Amino acid sequence: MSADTREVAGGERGTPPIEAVPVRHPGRWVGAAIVAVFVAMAVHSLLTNPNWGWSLISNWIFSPPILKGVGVTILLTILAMVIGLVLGVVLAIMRLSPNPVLSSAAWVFVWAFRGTPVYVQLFLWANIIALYTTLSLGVPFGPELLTFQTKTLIPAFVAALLGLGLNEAAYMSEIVRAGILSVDEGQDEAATALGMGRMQTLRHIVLPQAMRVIVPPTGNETISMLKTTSLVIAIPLTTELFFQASAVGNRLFQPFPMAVMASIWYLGLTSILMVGQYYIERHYAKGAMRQLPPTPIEKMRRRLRIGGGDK
Amino acid sequence: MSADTREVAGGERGTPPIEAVPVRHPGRWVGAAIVAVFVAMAVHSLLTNPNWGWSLISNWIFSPPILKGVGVTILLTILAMVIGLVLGVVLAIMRLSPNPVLSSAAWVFVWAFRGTPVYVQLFLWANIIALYTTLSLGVPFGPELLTFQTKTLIPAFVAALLGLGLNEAAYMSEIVRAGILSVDEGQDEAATALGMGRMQTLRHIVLPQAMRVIVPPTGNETISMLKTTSLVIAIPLTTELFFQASAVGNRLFQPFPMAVMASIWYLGLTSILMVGQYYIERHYAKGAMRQLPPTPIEKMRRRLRIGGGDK
Amino acid sequence: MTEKPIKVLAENVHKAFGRNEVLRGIDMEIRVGEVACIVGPSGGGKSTFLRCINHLEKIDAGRLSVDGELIGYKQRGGKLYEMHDKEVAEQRRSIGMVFQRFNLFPHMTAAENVMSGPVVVRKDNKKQARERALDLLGQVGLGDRGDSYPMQLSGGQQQRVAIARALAMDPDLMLFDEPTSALDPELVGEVLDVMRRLAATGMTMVVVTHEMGFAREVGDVLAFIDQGVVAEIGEPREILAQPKSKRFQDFLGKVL
Amino acid sequence: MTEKPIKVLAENVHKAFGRNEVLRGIDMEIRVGEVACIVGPSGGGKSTFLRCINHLEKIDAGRLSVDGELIGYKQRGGKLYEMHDKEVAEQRRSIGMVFQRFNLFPHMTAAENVMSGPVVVRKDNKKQARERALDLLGQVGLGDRGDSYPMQLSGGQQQRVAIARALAMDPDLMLFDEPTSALDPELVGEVLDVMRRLAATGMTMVVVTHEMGFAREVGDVLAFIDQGVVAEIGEPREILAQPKSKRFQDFLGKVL
Amino acid sequence: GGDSGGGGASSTPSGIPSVTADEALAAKVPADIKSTGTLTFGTDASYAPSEFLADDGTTIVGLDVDLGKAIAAKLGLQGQFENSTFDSLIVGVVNGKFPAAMSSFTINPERMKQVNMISYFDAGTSWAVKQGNPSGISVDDPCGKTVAVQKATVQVDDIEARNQDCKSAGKPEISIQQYTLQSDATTAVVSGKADAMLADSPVVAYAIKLTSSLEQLGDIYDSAPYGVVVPKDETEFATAIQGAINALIADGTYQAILDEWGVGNGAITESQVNPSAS
Ligand SMILES: Nc1ncnc2c1ncn2[C@@H]1O[C@H](COP(=O)(O)OP(=O)(O)OP(=O)(O)O)[C@@H](O)[C@H]1O
Ligand SMILES: Nc1ncnc2c1ncn2[C@@H]1O[C@H](COP(=O)(O)OP(=O)(O)OP(=O)(O)O)[C@@H](O)[C@H]1O
Ligand SMILES: [Mg+2]
Ligand SMILES: [Mg+2]
Repeated sequence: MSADTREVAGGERGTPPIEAVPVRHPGRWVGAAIVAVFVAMAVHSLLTNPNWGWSLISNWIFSPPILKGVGVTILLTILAMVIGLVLGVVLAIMRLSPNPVLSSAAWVFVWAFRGTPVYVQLFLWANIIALYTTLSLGVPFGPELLTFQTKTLIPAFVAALLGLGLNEAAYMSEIVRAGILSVDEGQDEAATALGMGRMQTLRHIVLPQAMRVIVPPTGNETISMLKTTSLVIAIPLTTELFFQASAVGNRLFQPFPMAVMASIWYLGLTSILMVGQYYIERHYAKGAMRQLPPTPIEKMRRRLRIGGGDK
Repeated sequence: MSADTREVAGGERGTPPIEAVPVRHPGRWVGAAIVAVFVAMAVHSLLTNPNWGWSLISNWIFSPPILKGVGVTILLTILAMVIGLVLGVVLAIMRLSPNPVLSSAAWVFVWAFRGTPVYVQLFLWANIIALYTTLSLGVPFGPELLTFQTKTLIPAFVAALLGLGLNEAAYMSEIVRAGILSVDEGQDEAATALGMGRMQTLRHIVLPQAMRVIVPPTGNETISMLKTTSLVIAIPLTTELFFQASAVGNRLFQPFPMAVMASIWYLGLTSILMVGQYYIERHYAKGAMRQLPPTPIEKMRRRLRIGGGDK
Repeated sequence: MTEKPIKVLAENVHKAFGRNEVLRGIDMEIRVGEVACIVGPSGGGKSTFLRCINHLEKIDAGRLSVDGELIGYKQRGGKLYEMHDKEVAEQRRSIGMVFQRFNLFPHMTAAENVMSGPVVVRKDNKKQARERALDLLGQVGLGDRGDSYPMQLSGGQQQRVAIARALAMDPDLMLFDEPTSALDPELVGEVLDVMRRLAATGMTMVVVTHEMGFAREVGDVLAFIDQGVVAEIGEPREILAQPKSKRFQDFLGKVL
Repeated sequence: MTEKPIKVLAENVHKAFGRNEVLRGIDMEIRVGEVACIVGPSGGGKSTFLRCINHLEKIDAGRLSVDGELIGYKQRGGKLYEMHDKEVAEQRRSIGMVFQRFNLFPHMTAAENVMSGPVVVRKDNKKQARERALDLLGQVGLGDRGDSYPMQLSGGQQQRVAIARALAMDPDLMLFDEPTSALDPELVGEVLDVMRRLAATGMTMVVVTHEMGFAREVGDVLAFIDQGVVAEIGEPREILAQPKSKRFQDFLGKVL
Repeated sequence: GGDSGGGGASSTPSGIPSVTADEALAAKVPADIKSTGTLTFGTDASYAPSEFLADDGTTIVGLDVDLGKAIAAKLGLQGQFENSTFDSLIVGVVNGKFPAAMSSFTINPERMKQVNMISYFDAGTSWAVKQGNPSGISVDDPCGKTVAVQKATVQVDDIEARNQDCKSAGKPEISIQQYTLQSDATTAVVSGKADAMLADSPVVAYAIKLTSSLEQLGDIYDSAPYGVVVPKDETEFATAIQGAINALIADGTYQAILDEWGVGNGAITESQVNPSAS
């Protein structure tokens, strides 16, 4: 910034701008040095340590099985999020329903699914089969009307979707509920006074406004879902990215480089999503504040202007 | 509420309160009925389907290996959170440091650890041994001054701690950073004007106030950490709850009931934490608003008073 | 002005929130075409009474009817039946309400706000509804702001849109809850003008307000509600000239 | 009042934020024991100048010294060296600052607020620091509120605590940035009284304010800062009586 | 890993004669191992009866454990087993994480490219299904059925090959469930999650012995030796271990251990380093 300051200050009465020798921060630079050493070591080994097997990685990173794995991972993420979103909205509405049966059922669902590890849930879904070798639809206690072979009904992929989707639904329902509750009650009153029913109010007035609160966390959920898909090994669903990568790794007796390769894929995908997320959040913040909030960097800068003028 | 209303209304001029036949909501009750049927089916099978193996569960739920597993899970959770918290604060401060080396190093750390699945990270930690048979401390590119045998350096439990702790640190640093940035800049200015240095300001003025923003999400992190510990099978760390449960399950060829048993443990533990969490949040809300916010239930009620007076 | 039929009839209306008795026996009758102004100290129950008239609140005891029809209840034989939400909504259609805090829908333009009732509730055809909306906005002096969002409008403009929105359902009764008390002084006038014109069209109006000037000039009836009862009621000029009750005198002392 | 040594000397001080030139050559000298009042339109640069005096902002050009010592820089030979944060902090100790928005530490009681400087910065013994704090609170008329938290205090009380907090570091120069403009009118007086008494003790003070009365009565110098320069400066009564520049006349027209 | 071992299996078998060190062999042990006095084997304790966790959920027991300890004893060392995932074992040895590994490694060329393998037991692959083979699967035609195997075992290649045949024969594909742990695979069949599993013959035999609900399908095939795994460059150490095994065979300890675990029929007559035949 000193650049334009100079010119600016120079403008008036041609005052010479202050040319001062900048202050040294030895302590800080020691810290930096230490970090730098670590970074250097990391880079050094990255480049020199053969075990990283960069050549392997570059050979395999775009190989068919891996690309297929990436595809499955993305597909799982999308489908699971869709299930989670739809079911989440339903649960949120049930939760807010005046009907005690509905609301408490929703509460229990959310409680149970948020209270247990998704890894365990996936395992359970895969084993539901052991429980109901034949899944029967019918009057409880009464005769079974329809029966399926669950083993054929619930193949790995479906089990994975169920596990991830239902778990996500529990979290999404909380997000949606928070969104609905965030809308000023005056809005319901106005809508009700116009003669709208509760569902009309929800659909036309409340939900659209709740979006501002719902969308940003949903973005974060998507990012973490992408990572959560790596847990479907609990089923086991073997077509997903990480399993494929480690399978290759086993065949080559090189599990590590292949895991690194998988990480690179995950990093790439999540990074893309994170960028999108950042702008989604800014967008919704804008809606709320008329004027954009400072980016993290700006905020940081402003804060540092204070620490005693180090720029 | 009609009870006290009656008495209240009865007070004046002895007006008879309105005795109306409450309205029926067939639609809503159909929904409720459906839910009820599902619940009934679930309960029914819970009680009748032998595969749930309740007797098994009750035999094993307090057995030594399981209890040991619970212990390890809790221990892991606590230690990993401590690591995450401490390192998270350091990272947050680095991130806010004016020194570009420090802040960007912190940024990269957070980016990398938030961008990859913790399951994969655990796997990598377990296999880092394969990479650095001997971990060498020394001048990069220069001679190795000190060397450890990583094999002796990283046993499963430590690897698990590293994996969970470092991953958590990435998330905690974001939380802490948000907390720091949430404190009004006027506070730094005042402190600076009194002659405090940046670290003094941070320690005595900013962090204590940031706690309000930091503590509640930290509670949530603890809850999810408790569940994340189930992933240390990637290492494998075999003493943890879910692994022990499924080990028993395999020994008895009854994986499902044992997984259910594990879930019961997780549910119990997380429920306790959730209750704590609920009050932490109310407490901090109180600090902020002088007057407690309505509990979710209250809020729900109020909202429902509007849908057209169904109580 | 006695021969007009009764529009709103409140008999001994009671309402309590938990242990807090807000309405303790309100009696009032408002005839078709009248403008009834309600004044009173904060917390006296004015808003609550207004909200009972379109069943946003459920009364605990007494009778409250519009056009001779009980609000929220059906009488069959000697028995009262709660109305179904749909029927209550039905009743509300013909009652417009304007709030202190406007409560416009922020995600809709002014025109969309005005259309929302007809389109969503009455399932009117969008195009016609929009024409009607712009027409109504014209009547409240905002013909050109149909596409502005609420946050782009001043408080006064927002409140006028809110009035247009209420009118869009063609109500024959309008309820106003302190429509001007959230406005900067210089904006109060424009809203009162609109209300004045509306009154002139013969609309029946119940107006909770602190604008004594408006009450005196436009009101046919002025009711002073305090501690949940109608403490004083009558022709505005008269009762403002010589308030009988002590409470009313004190109140006027404060506000005038 | 000419013979007193110079306390604050600003020579052609420039400061810009990005492209926004805020200070474009401020010249001012304030002598020991003087009360200098600064007035001017919003955005004129008053706060920025004040913040430069204790190096909360870094000046771009010109010279700014307190007690003949450059602020934020050391001169060795012909060369200027930036000061280390620690040294700047050192300089700030002897300069107290009071903010428009008080900026009390909400997590500390009034007494802890006042102690914070001495204890954290000067490492004073806690017990003595507390006694001193209560003593200072007594001087600003809050001897009994030592254990109240800021949010339990009125704006006026908070601002007085803020003044006590600044005094706790035993400054010999006090900077006030519109200390009363965030206060309800009835609370302004109590704060001005404290400042008046402080001035009487011979403290050198720079006060940005809109309180012309205070300026006229207590000020030894009155500077009118507009568009980043001192447009007019002099003995308050004189220049308020016959303002020379058009800008100052207009400004006075608005505020008086 | 979970273990398919029932009650008594956990306690170390009693019928095993105590082993005395052989100085000549001990001399060949690499110095760094000798100095520590203990020989640590990496293993995946999910493979009963070869290696699995006892009921306490922590102690590793099994055929390989007893043999390994006996071998160590012959070399004048303390035998010790450390749990790890199966797929990380060979890499662990290659990179020196473990000086050796015993985890029912079937000797095959790919593995021998990476490490030295010293044969100590003969095992084949065999299949198991639910009693009465309800899903009517057969070893030669598993097409369209669900089959469980452990990740990274030779059986994975086996079943994938069969799946290829199914495809080329235009039959429905096999749905292959790859589990991290063998015990999960076994459990999958018992619980009906899979129609059949294939694993090393002793494992299948042991699983069938433990649970009445399983039966063997077809015969043992692809008979091949198990091998102790040591780094490629440790040829001397490899011969030392070979010597130890042969000594154990000679003094009868070997047979005693095998019988103790009910797999005597898999005994070999002489141990070899990197046997070509496989
Ligand atoms: N939804 C509610 N739940 C509980 N108490 C309520 C509710 N609405 C109003 N009250 C209480 O009823 C009393 C009367 O409220 P009301 O708003 O009718 O007074 P008001 O005459 O409109 O006052 P104001 O002039 O301030 O609007 C108040 O004490 C208020 O606290
Ligand atoms: N930290 C900053 N970053 C960027 N611009 C700033 C900053 N602080 C002040 N400014 C700008 O500098 C100009 C002068 O601000 P300053 O606060 O000094 O004016 P002022 O005379 O104090 O006005 P007021 O009476 O409203 O306090 C304004 O245009 C303001 O936008
Ligand atoms: Mg009201
Ligand atoms: Mg200012």
